[in-house]
Amino acid sequence: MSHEILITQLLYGGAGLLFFLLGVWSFISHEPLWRKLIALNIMGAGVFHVLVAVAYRGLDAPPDPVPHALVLTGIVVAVSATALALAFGRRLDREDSERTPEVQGVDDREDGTHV
Amino acid sequence: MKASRLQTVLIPLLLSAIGAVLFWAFWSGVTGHEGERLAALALARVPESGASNPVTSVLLNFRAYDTLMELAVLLAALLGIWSLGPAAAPYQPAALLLNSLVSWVVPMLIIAGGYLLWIGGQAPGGAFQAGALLGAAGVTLALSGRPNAGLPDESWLRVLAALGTLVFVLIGLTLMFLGLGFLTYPPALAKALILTIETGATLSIGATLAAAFLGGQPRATRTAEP
Amino acid sequence: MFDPLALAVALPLLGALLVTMLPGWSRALGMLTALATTVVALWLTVTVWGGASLHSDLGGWGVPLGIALRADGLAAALVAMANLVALAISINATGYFGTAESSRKFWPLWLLLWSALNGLFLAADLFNLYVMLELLGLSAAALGALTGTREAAEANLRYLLVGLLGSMTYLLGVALLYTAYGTLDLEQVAASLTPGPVALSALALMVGGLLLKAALFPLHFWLPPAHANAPAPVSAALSALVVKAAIYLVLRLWLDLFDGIVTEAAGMLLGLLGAGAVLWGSWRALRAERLKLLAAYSTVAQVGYLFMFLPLLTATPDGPERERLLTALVLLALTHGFAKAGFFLAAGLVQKSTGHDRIRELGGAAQSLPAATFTLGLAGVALIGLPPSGTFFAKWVLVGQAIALGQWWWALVVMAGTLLAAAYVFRVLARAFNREPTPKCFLTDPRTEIPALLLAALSALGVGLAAQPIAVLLGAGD
Amino acid sequence: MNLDPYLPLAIVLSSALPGALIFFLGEDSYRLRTALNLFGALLKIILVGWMIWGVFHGHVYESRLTLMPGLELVLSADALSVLFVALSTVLWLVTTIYAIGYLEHSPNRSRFFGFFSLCVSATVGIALSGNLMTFVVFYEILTLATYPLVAHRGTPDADHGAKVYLAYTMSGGVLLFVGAVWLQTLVGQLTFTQGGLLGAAPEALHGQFILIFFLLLAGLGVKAALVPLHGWLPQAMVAPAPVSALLHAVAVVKAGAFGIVRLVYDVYGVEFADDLGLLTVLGVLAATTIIYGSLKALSQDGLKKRLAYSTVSQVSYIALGASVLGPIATIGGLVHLVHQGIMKITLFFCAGNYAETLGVHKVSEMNGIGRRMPWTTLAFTVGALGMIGIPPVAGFITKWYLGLGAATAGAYWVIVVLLVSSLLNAAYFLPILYRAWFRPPPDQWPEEAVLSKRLETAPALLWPPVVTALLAVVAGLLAAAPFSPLEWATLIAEREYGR
Amino acid sequence: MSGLLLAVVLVPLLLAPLVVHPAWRWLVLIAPLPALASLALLPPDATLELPWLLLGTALGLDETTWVFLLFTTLVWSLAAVPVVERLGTAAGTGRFRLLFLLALAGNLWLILAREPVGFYVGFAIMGLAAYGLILHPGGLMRRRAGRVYLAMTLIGELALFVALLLMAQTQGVTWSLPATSAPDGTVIALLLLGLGIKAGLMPLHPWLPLAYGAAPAPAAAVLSGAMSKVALLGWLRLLPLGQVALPEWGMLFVWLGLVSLLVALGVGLVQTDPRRVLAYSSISKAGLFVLLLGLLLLEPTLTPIGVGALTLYAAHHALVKSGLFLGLGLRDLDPARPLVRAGLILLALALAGAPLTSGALAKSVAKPVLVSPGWIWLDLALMLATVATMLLMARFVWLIWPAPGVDDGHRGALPMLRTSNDTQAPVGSQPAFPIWSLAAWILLLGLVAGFPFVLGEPSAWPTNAGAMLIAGLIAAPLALAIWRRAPGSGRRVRRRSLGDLVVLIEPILAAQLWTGRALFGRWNATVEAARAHLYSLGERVGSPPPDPERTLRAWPTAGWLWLGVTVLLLLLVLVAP
Repeated sequence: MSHEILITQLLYGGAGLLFFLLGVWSFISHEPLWRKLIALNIMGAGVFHVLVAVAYRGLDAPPDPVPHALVLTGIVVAVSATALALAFGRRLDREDSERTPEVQGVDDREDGTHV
Repeated sequence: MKASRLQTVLIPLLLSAIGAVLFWAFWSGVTGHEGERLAALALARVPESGASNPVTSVLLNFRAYDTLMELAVLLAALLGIWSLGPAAAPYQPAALLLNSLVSWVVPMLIIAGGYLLWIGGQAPGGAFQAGALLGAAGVTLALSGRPNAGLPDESWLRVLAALGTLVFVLIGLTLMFLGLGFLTYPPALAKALILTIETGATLSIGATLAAAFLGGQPRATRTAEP
Repeated sequence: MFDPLALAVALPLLGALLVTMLPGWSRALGMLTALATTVVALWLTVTVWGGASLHSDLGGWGVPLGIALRADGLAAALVAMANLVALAISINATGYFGTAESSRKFWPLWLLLWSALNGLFLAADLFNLYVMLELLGLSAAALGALTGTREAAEANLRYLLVGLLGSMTYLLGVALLYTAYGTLDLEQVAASLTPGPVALSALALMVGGLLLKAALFPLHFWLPPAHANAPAPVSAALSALVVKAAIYLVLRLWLDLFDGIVTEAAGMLLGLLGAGAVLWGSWRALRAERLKLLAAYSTVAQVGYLFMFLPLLTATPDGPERERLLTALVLLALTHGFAKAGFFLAAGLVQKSTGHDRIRELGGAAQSLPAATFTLGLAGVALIGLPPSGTFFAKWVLVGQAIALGQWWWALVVMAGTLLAAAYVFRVLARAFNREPTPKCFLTDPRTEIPALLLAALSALGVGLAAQPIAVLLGAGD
Repeated sequence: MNLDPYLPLAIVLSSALPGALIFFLGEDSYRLRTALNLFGALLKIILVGWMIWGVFHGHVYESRLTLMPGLELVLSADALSVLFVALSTVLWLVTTIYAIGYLEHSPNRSRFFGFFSLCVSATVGIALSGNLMTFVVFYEILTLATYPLVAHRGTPDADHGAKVYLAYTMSGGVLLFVGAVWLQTLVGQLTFTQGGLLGAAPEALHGQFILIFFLLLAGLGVKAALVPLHGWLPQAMVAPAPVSALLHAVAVVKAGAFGIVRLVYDVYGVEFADDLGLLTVLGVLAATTIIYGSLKALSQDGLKKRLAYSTVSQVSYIALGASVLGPIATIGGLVHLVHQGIMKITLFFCAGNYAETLGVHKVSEMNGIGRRMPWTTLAFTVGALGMIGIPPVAGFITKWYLGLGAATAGAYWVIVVLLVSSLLNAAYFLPILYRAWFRPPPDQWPEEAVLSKRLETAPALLWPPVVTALLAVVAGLLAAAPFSPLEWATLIAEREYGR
Repeated sequence: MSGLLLAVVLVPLLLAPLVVHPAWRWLVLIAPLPALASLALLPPDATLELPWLLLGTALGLDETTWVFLLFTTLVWSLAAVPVVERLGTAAGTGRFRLLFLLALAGNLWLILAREPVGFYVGFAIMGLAAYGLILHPGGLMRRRAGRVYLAMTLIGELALFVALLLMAQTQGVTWSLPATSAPDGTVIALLLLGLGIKAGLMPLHPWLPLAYGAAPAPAAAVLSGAMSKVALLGWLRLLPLGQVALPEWGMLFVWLGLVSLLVALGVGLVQTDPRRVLAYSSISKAGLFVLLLGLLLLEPTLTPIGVGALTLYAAHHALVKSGLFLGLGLRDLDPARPLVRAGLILLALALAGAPLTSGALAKSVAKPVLVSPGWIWLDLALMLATVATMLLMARFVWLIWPAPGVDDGHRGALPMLRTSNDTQAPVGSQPAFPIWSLAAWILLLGLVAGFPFVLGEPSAWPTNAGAMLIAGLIAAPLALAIWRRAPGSGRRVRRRSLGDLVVLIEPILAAQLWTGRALFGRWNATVEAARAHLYSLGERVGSPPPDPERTLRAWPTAGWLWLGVTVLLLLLVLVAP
């Protein structure tokens, strides 16, 4: 394992971990639903960065395909989860709009109540 | 509800502790490991997998089960969205400029998708990227005012959405009944099987993404929603 | 020629797809798939019970590269329970989701959840477990929202978010393990795992994530609203199976993967959280206003009991005692699965026939639905841990081992838990003794009551007395 | 294919299965339900008779189900268990007949008889249990089966009484559970062996043994209604008469007393328990219960309440017998297990008759009841005299043996206790008899119901108390006969002390 | 043949339920017949072993039991005649006959019993059944007498029970009577207490005058004649007469006997009701028996003569006392009948021990034992007692002799069979004079009269002549004075007569009961209050507080809780061993 591969993997993977931590911090401390979903996706991106970083085998050698496949699957799963969560958010919005029609909430919190 | 002062201090503190341990672990994980992880093994066996692109061979052959389940997750998400209520109101019909742009872009996307699907076997591409493009086409159609984003009505849409996974499972089961074992492609047929699975997957992924964008139960008829 | 492991996952998936495509036939196809899958699952359990554990490499590529499915004793027992409960829920669902509209929404998601469950119990690959967890989380959240009320949507959204947070953390743990050990298969990782920062942080992340999904005490906040507002068969599945799957994963990691790394102090932490869960869950169940909320909090308590086994398991060296403890743990898990499913189905019937499930005004219904009340009673017996239910013998072994190891405080928690459980179960059952006119016949709605009654009877009588074959199953498994 | 291993199991199931079936019967399938009930009772008596014959000839019956290595459910028949099984089986048949008559037009009978049979199979299970774990298993099933019986009427105070009953018995059950598990971890499998099995344990464990004894005693004491834990018994008097008859004469209360006997003789061993000084504690507890129960009974106007407190004091005779070292006192304790059952069930049947036929619930309303219902009151008199210990009736035999045992063991304070309690018994029973026989009847009874043309009340209500009263006199008169309870108790005591 | 012994006990028991029906009441007469038959047919030492009955019962005869059985059966059968004839078909008489036969069975079982359990069983059945006899027609005064009788009998029974227990301690569960080993102090004390109550010894006597005063004539006859002699039989059986000398116990017995003998006579003299006079004479006779027993304990060699004397004396006293009570019963029906009055006088004389009567014979037989210690003061006391008894009998005759013209004022209070104040007694016309009971009574008179001549040799006849003379000298002038000044003044009835110790005890008992109830009541109240509070606590807890989980559900709190758990997990796995 040449020194150069090690450095890139460490650098890139470290960034991924940082993303993950930022994502968790944002997920926990921010109320609105869409901010939580973005935080989730950041966390996902972080983990996928780690995986891709680990897959790096130097500039010439082809990268390790297994983590790549994992990342692909992870992305699709993350997308479908986000889609479902957004649908839930929209449903709560529609529920509220029926009850309080005049206020068109833009950034409503995850449990649908308004800021 | 404003997080109390304690939490604003406590959460970062805890996270930094976890972060430190993670970095230390990652550092020791990466440095400590001398051998090639699964790369060598996977790359060595790509030729027998029926696809030259290693990622596709991993995705659709070595870890085909994962991909099957992933398609199921996509389907579950779609069904979940449908069960939450009717679709959103369609956008107001596009003006001339947008219409013409759409009439150019959508076919382009579809051709590009087809190309990606085909090239998947040799180079980076494959079902998911192609599906994404088809999905993008659907989204642009929806944005340009078409109520159900170029998708068929509900009964056919359900078939389309489930098609990819169905093809995958049926192939798996037939292989098992033939005695080879679930999802074990005979080397000769591997390439053809992968291709059929990929095409099925592309179609259903595209349809699913587009339907997901509509965000609800597809309208049975093409009534124009106010 | 027939690989039961693969079939157990593929059949429900196939069923789900067919039901999605032909919504008109959803109920018939659904029931057909349910029966077929249960037969396959029981066949799988019997083969494991007979010989050693089953193993099958999907795609024929061998373990590190391909994905393997494995069924040892523990997995086989849980698969058997899961599938029996799922069958009963399916029968009940044909009655509950009567309208074409609701059954069209229910069956595909339900069969997807079922295949995710089987996949999770049989998985032997870490990443595959992640995918199964996601499929399980998504379909459970979607099913939970089928009641259509605002509270249901809100609760299930929170459940979905909690699930995503948990599985994302779990995935990071898997990534770290892959970084360090380059393989994703459970057994290979376990073999090559050495105490160090990687193992430590992977343990913390994976188990931390799963604790969220398993709703252990401080992290149980999402469970009661989600389970109480879901439709009856779904809440039965949620409480009996979905939570059980997360706990099974924690166990699998704790006992197999991180066996060398785990310390007694860590076990003690989880045990204490479990004790907290028992006391807090039972106390809230006692104070709950509604029947299904009571059942949800009782699930929180029972999860606590399962986690109280961990400190004892870590502290007991390998040998007959550990074997007995494991059997007791499985016994408790199985009994709770059956009992809680039966309880929820009965509670659903009570809610459907009276329009509400406020315990205070339950009087009339409890008297006029003898079968439902009888089911609640039998399930209550299993929840409290009165003999001959499996819970009783499980608690006997738990307290015995606690005293043998000198950790006597677990006995106190078990005592308090049993008394509180008795209080909240009999609070409900007392409603059945009032001066309403006597019902003419025992069964009022067979399609709901017979599966519920069988489940509750199995939990109160069957599992406990069948401890011996379960011990053999577990013994044969590993 | 010898049937030995299945006999005890068959006996337990012979009432459980009909019970389970009865649950599902509709309310109006009266004939089928009675048939099932009686079939269960008769089958059980035949099986028990067969077993008694076998045990008498030294035959060993044992059904064993191993749940886990080191965790077994064992049903075995030794002399002591057969005594209790015989008692509960016979009295169950009588009580079933009585209950059928008593609950003639009341609601929820399927539910009642279902739980009624479960309750008896639990009692028989307790009697036949071969080790401490099986005992705890059936002990708690008994709690479960009896709760619905106490709450049967559905009135608010029935609900309250049932709640109190449940609170007491559940906490007792939990204490027993923890004590049994603790003991099992110290000593391993706890099969009941003649003469106890803790004697051989190392010295260091004795401290723990004493603690465990108190835990187990607390658990058993709830059902045996020892003083501080007896609160539930008078409250549970809200239950219909057959329930309070079966519960407070045979099933629940005896289970506790039987448990204490098993604990002292077959778990600790009486010499070992004496060395630890546990017997004196038990003796003091029993004595206080006897005196306290009788004192409380004095001031109760409700007939069933008075009988309840009298049960509280009477059951402690068994504990007293167990607490005095020496075979004769043991015989006294054991034989009282049977006698108290027969006499008390008679009293409760009569109380039930008075309530059902004349609506008389209070002692003050019982003037001249002897004239209106001579046979029932005659049975009541026999029961009452037996309770006081007047000779021809069985109670005297117990007092004679208890006193003699205490005298031979030199525990003279026990004799004083017996004396005081006999006087107190007389003080609260004789006024009732005086009122019944020597006072003129009121001109109009509270709720007089004509239940049968020829007899004073319905036949199913009348014959059970008369039969049990006869049994009490016969048990007293033929005490020395070969198959009498006294002979059987002597057999047990010899085996306990004989080795 | 020895089966007849069982029949003696069994027949009355079996007949008891039948005689309840008025038509079958004549069966009462048949009940004593098996006893008479066994006396005639069975050899004096016949025994019967029944191992299966009770705790292995053994029935048998010996010399003393033979005599006891004889006079008991005579008394019971003669008392049975008026029960059948006079009591007739009044309400409650069925119950009287039932209890009458039960008491008879108990008495016979007791006499025949050869082991303690049988003895105690007979004692208990007889004691309880007699309660019903005393209570017969009902009424406030009888109820009070019954209550006192029952309380004291129960105490007596329990004392006997404990005594037998302590004796059994040394000799195994059951042993044959008479007792072989010498019982220790406590046993003798308990026996004295238990049987003393039955006999009516002085400090334990309060129930006796009340009971004899209240009971109907046949019941009183049986109580005084047969049942009280049981105590003597018990003492003879259980005390170690003749085996060992117990000087200090002997002296205690002697003194108790003496006190009871003299004081009872004194109190008897001031009584105004003839039945109470007889009651006190019975108490004094009990004192005499105890005195004799004391002497036997002092001087064991005298036992054979002593036992013989005691048995004879008991027989004499039984017959005479029951005759007197029956006579009183007859007299109440028809005061003027001369034959009844003559008979009563004869019996009174016999009781007083006038020469040529059975009393004299009994006294002469007992003379050697009485003289044995040779104490002067004892002889003096005995002489005084004899004189006092004579006076008592004179008082009795005086009371039953109706003063001319004055209606017998106190009849109303007497427990007459047809008393008006009792609601359920039928107020029918005066029943025909019961011929049959008169005949039986006369038979009894003949027995008593013939008694001395049949048994005793002529030398015994003139005993007590001197004492008789003195008594006559004192009584004659006194009687004349009273008679002339205020005829009938001596006969007023005072309800609370002097001798009643019960008068003192009852208020104390009532006070005790009252304080006990008050104390107990307050304690009960506190317990109830505590329990109510406990359950209300339960209800209050029931109401749900605001949902504590709201805060838990907010994400920040849940978040840091989760992070906290993960960090703790990290630390514990990292740091801990």
